[in-house]
Amino acid sequence: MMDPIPMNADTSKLMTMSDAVAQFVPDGAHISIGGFTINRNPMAAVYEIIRQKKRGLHLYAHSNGQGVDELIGAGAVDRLEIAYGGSGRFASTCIRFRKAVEAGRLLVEDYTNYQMTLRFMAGAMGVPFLPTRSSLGSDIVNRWGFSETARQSDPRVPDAKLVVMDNPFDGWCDTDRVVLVPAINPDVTIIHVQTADRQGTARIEGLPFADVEQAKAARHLIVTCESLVEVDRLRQTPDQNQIPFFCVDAVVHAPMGAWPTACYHHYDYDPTRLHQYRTAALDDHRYQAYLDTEIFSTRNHEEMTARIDPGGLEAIKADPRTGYAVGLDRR
Amino acid sequence: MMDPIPMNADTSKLMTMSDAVAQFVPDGAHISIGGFTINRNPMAAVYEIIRQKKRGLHLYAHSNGQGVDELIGAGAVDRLEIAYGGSGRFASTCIRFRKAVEAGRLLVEDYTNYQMTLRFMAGAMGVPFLPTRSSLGSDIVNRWGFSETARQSDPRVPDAKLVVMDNPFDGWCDTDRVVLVPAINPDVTIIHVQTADRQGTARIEGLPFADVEQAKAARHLIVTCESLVEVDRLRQTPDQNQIPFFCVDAVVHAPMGAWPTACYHHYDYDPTRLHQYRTAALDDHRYQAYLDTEIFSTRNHEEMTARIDPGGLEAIKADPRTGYAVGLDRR
Amino acid sequence: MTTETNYTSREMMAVAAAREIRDGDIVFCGTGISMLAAMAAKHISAPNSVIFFETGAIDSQLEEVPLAVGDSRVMFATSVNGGLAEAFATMQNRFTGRQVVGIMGAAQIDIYGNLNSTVIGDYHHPTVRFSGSGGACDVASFVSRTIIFMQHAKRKFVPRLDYLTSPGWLDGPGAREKAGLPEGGPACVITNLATMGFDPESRQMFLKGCFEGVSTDEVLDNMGFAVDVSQATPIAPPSAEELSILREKCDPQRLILG
Amino acid sequence: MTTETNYTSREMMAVAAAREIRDGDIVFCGTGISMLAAMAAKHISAPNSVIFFETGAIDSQLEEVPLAVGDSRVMFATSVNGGLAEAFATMQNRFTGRQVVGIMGAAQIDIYGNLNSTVIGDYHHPTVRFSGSGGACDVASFVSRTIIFMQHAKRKFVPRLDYLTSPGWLDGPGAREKAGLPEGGPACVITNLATMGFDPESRQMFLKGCFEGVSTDEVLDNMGFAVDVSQATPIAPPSAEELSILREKCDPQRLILG
Repeated sequence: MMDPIPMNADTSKLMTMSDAVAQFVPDGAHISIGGFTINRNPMAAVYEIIRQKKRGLHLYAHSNGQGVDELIGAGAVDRLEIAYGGSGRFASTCIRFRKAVEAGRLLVEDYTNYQMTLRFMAGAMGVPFLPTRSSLGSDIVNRWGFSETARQSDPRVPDAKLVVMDNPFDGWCDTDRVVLVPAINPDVTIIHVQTADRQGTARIEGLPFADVEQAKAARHLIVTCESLVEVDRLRQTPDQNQIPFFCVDAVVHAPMGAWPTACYHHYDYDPTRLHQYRTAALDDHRYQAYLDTEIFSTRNHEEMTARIDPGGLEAIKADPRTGYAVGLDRR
Repeated sequence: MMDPIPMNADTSKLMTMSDAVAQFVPDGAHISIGGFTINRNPMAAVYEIIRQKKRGLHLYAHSNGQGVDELIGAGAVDRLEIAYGGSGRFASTCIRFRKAVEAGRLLVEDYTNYQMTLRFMAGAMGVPFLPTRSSLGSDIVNRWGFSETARQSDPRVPDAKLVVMDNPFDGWCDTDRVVLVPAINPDVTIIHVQTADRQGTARIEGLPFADVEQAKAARHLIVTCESLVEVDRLRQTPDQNQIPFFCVDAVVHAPMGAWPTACYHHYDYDPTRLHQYRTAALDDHRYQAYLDTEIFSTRNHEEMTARIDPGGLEAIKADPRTGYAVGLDRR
Repeated sequence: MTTETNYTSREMMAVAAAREIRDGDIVFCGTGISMLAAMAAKHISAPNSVIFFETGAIDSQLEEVPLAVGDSRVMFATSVNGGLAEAFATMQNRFTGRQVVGIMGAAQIDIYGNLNSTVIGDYHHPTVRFSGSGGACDVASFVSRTIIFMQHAKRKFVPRLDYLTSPGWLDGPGAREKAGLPEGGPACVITNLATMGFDPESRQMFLKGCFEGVSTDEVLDNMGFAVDVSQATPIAPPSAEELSILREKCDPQRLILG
Repeated sequence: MTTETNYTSREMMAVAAAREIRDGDIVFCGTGISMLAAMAAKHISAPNSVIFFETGAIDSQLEEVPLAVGDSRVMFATSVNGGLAEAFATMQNRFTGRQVVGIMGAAQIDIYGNLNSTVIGDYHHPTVRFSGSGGACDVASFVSRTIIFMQHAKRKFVPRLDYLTSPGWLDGPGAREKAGLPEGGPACVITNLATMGFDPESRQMFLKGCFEGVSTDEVLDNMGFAVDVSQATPIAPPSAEELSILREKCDPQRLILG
C-alpha cells in the first residue's frame, strides 16, 4: 500500500508531460487511459510514453481505439484487458492490435464495455467487485485469456477473470444469477480533459465515457488539459466538474492533447491523420517509418502538432454551436 | 411486471400535482422521495399526498428529514427503510418520526446512508444487490427491523435485509468480506428539481444527493420543478442534465415546490416555518392543528405558499452569487 | 408510393432495419449502418424513437452521421450526456431496458442468433482477431429485442461459432432463462440478401423474406446451415421516399452507404 | 499566545477538535460542532485541509456555517458538487479514503469507541429513538481516523451499547480486521470535560487530558466505565486567536456555539 500523500489544496500539481510520464509510468506499470475510440484519447501522453520507450505495460481499456493501438504498435504493451479494439469507420478492428494478437505478441483478456466500466467503478468505489447480468451464457464467461495459474502467481491480477454467482437474495429483481467482475486499481490513469486548474480540479465537456471511474480507480492520476485556468474559474460552476483535485497527482497543460482524436468543443478527429495512420499501420515497414518520422523525430506534442498544416487545423476546428467540425470532409 | 410503456419524445407529460399523486401514489405504494434533510425535498408533492389522505405507504429514504417527517406525521406511512431521520439543527431527530417509532406505530428498517444510496443505485442499474464494506461488525448487520418471516411472506421486500459474504476474489483489494445490500425498485419516486421540460428531461443544480439513483430505480417517476422550460433550453447544455425524459411519467410545475426546505439557486430553507413546524410537532394537539390549518385548509401548494408573508419570502430568496440567502437569520 | 429501381444492397439493408423500429423505441446504435437505420426510422416511421449510444448520449440530434459511437456528433443537443455506466444501466434497468431495441453486427452468427465478434480460429492463437464485444454482449444480454446486420456468406452463417461473444437464443428454448439472462433476444437478421426471423417455438432462424431479385436458393447457398424457408414472403424494395431520406438527410456524403 | 479566560465548553470542544486536524487532511464533517471544528482548523493550523460532506460537496467554501450537511451553504464554490454515491466512494476508495479524517457524534459510546446513534432500550420497542446512522457507520467503517464528540455523562459513556451503530475498535485488538473492515478506527473523543485517546495495544479508551479547571475525578464520575488516567496531561485552553476565529469567522451568529 502507498503511504497516504498529504494533499495540499494550494500546491500546484503542474508538470511537464515528460516529467509526468517519467515519474508515474515506469516500465511494467498497470495503466489505463481515458477516451473512447476516436474521442478524447490522451494522445499527447500516449506519444510521450512512446518517446520514452516504455515497455511491459499492462493496459486496461474499454474501447479506447487510437491510444491503445498506438501504444501496442510501439511495442509498449505486453498485456491488455479490453472490451473493444476498434476505431469506428477508420478501423473496425484496430490494426496494430490485431497484428500483435495474431502474431502472439500480446496477451489479451476480453470483457464487455460495461464490465470494464464496472471494473473501474469497483476500483473507484473501493470494493473488490461489482455484479452484472451481462455475458451469462457467453464465452466472455467461459474462456479466459490469462490462465488460472498465471493469475494466481501474479499478485497484481485477480485470481479469477470473473465469478458467476447465484443471487443470494433468492430471485430478488427477477434475477437468478449474476456475473461478478473484479475491480481494477491501475498504478496510473491518464485522461485528457477540456479544462483543469493547477490544483487538479477537472472538467470534461460532452460525454465523460468512463474517464471519471478510471481516474478515481487509480493509485496515481495524470490529467492533461486543453485549457489551464485559474482556480476560481472552475469553482464558479462546480456542478460541471467531475474530478476533485485530491485525486490528481499531475496536471499537464497539453493543447491539442487528444489529437488526432477529437476533443468536444475544441476540435474534431482528424480524418487526414487517421487515414494516414491506417495506411501506415497496415504495413510493418511503413509503420516503423511512421514511428520514426512522426513520433521519435519530435521532442514533444507541441512540435508534433506544429506540423499539422494550417488548412487541416482549420478544418477540424469545432463549430461553437455543435461542438464538432460541421461539414468536415470525412471520406 | 409492468408492460413497457411506449415512450414518446414529443408527448407532453405535464400534469397537475393532484392528478400525478392520484395516479401514481395509491394507498400501500412503495415510494421514495428525493432531497436531503432540509434541502430539495419534494414538499409540494408531500403535502398533496397528505391532502389526499394516502395510507399504508412503504417509504424508502436515506436522509430526507422534512418530507419523511411530515408524511409520517400525517399517518401516511406504515413502514420505513431509512438511514437517518433528522433535520440538522432544526431537529437532530425528526420529531414525528421519533414519536411514531416510540409509540410502535411505525416499523423501521435501519441502513446507512451509503447503503441506501447503493440500494437505489442497484435498482437503477438493474442488479439485485451491490457490495460495500460498510457496517461490518455493527448492529446494522446484526439486527433486523423486519423479521425474516415477515420478509419471506412479502414479495415486495427482499428475503434478507442484507447478506455478509466472503470476497470470492480471494482477498482482492485487501478485502476479505463484503456486505451485499438488496436493490430497491420503488413503485414511484418523486423528486423536485430546479428545471425540467414537458418531455421530462430534468436538471438538478447544486448537489444531486441520491435523487438520480432514486429516480432511475423507480417503476414510475414524478418530477416536480421550479422552472418549466422549452425543450430546446435544456438541450443547449445537456452535460448539466441528469434525468433522461424516458424515465419520467409525470412533470409537475411546482414553484416553491421544495418549501420550507431549500432549493439551491432559488431559495433557502425557511427557518421561521421550520421552527413553527418543530413547535407543532412536539405536541400531538398542536400537530393536529398544524395539519388542519396549514395543509388541509389549502387546496394546493400555490395556496399554501401564497400565505408566506412577503418579508419571509424575500428573506429566503437565494443570492445569485452563492445560491443561498446570505445573512438569513437562522437562529 | 413509387419504388426506386436503382439502389444498393446497403441501402436496402438500412431501409429494412429502419422498418423494424417502432415509434417510441429506444434504439441502441452501434457503429456504421445501424446508425443510418436509426436515423432513417426517425425521419420516416418512428419520429418518436430515441437514438441512444453506449457512450452515454441519449436522444442525440444527429445533424451529421457519426463514424463511431464515440464521435462528437452524438453529443449534440441530447437529452442527457451521461457516461458508459449510465448508458449500460439504462439497458440493464428493469423498466427502461424493456423499451430498448439494439442494432448490432458481427463476424459470425449461428442458427440461434448467437454472435461472434472476437476471433476466428483458436481463442488463444487466433487466425483473425476482431475488435471484441465492445458493448455488443451487454446489449445482447440486457434488452428485449435485437436487430442484427450480417453479410450473407457461408463463412459468416456458421453451424458453430469460434467464440460466442454475444448471447442470442443460446442453444434454444429456455436457454437464456437457464443461463440467468433477462427475457428477450434476437428479433431479426438483416443481410444483403434477405431478412431472417427467429421461430418463437424453436428459437431457430428462418427466412422471413428475400430482397427484390434474390432467390431462396441464393440465400441458402450463402449459409453454413439450413433454415426454414416456407414462410418467406417478398420484401418490398425501398420506396422513393425512404431512399431520398437515406441519401439526402442521413448520409449525403455516403460515408456509411459507400 | 495569550489565553482567554471566558469561553464556553462548546468553544473548547471545537478548538480541541480543530487541533486534531492535520494540514492536508480531507475532513468529513457531520452536522453541528464538527463543522465549526473543521472551519476553525482551516483558519488556524490546517489551511490546506479539505472540508467534505457526505452529501457530495468537496472543499466547500463555507462563508456561513451550515446547519445541516444538506444545507445549500455546502454547495458554494466547491471543487466538485457530486452526489452521495461519489462522497461515500471517496471514503471507501483505497487511496483517497486513507486521507480522510471523520468527525462525528453519538448518543452512546463504549470503551472501544463504538457508537450508538440509533436507539435507547430494546431495538424493536425503543425507549428513545434517535436519527440512526446516516453516514456515521459508513465513515466509521471506511476511514483511517475518526474524531468523536460526546457530552460527558454516565448515560452516554456506557459499558454496553444498546445498539452498535458505528464500529469503533469493536471488542479490541484485531477485531476490525476480523470483521472485514479496513484499517483505521477512532483516534480520540472530545467531550465537554476532556480529551480521550485509544491505547494502540488494548484499543481501550484512556484519558489524554482534562480541560482547564476539570479534575480527573470529575471525568471519571461522569463515565459508566473506568479508564486509565495515568497518561493525562493538561490541555491548553483556547488561545485568543483560536477564540476570535471561532467567534468572528466561523459562527458569528452563534448558531452552533449557542
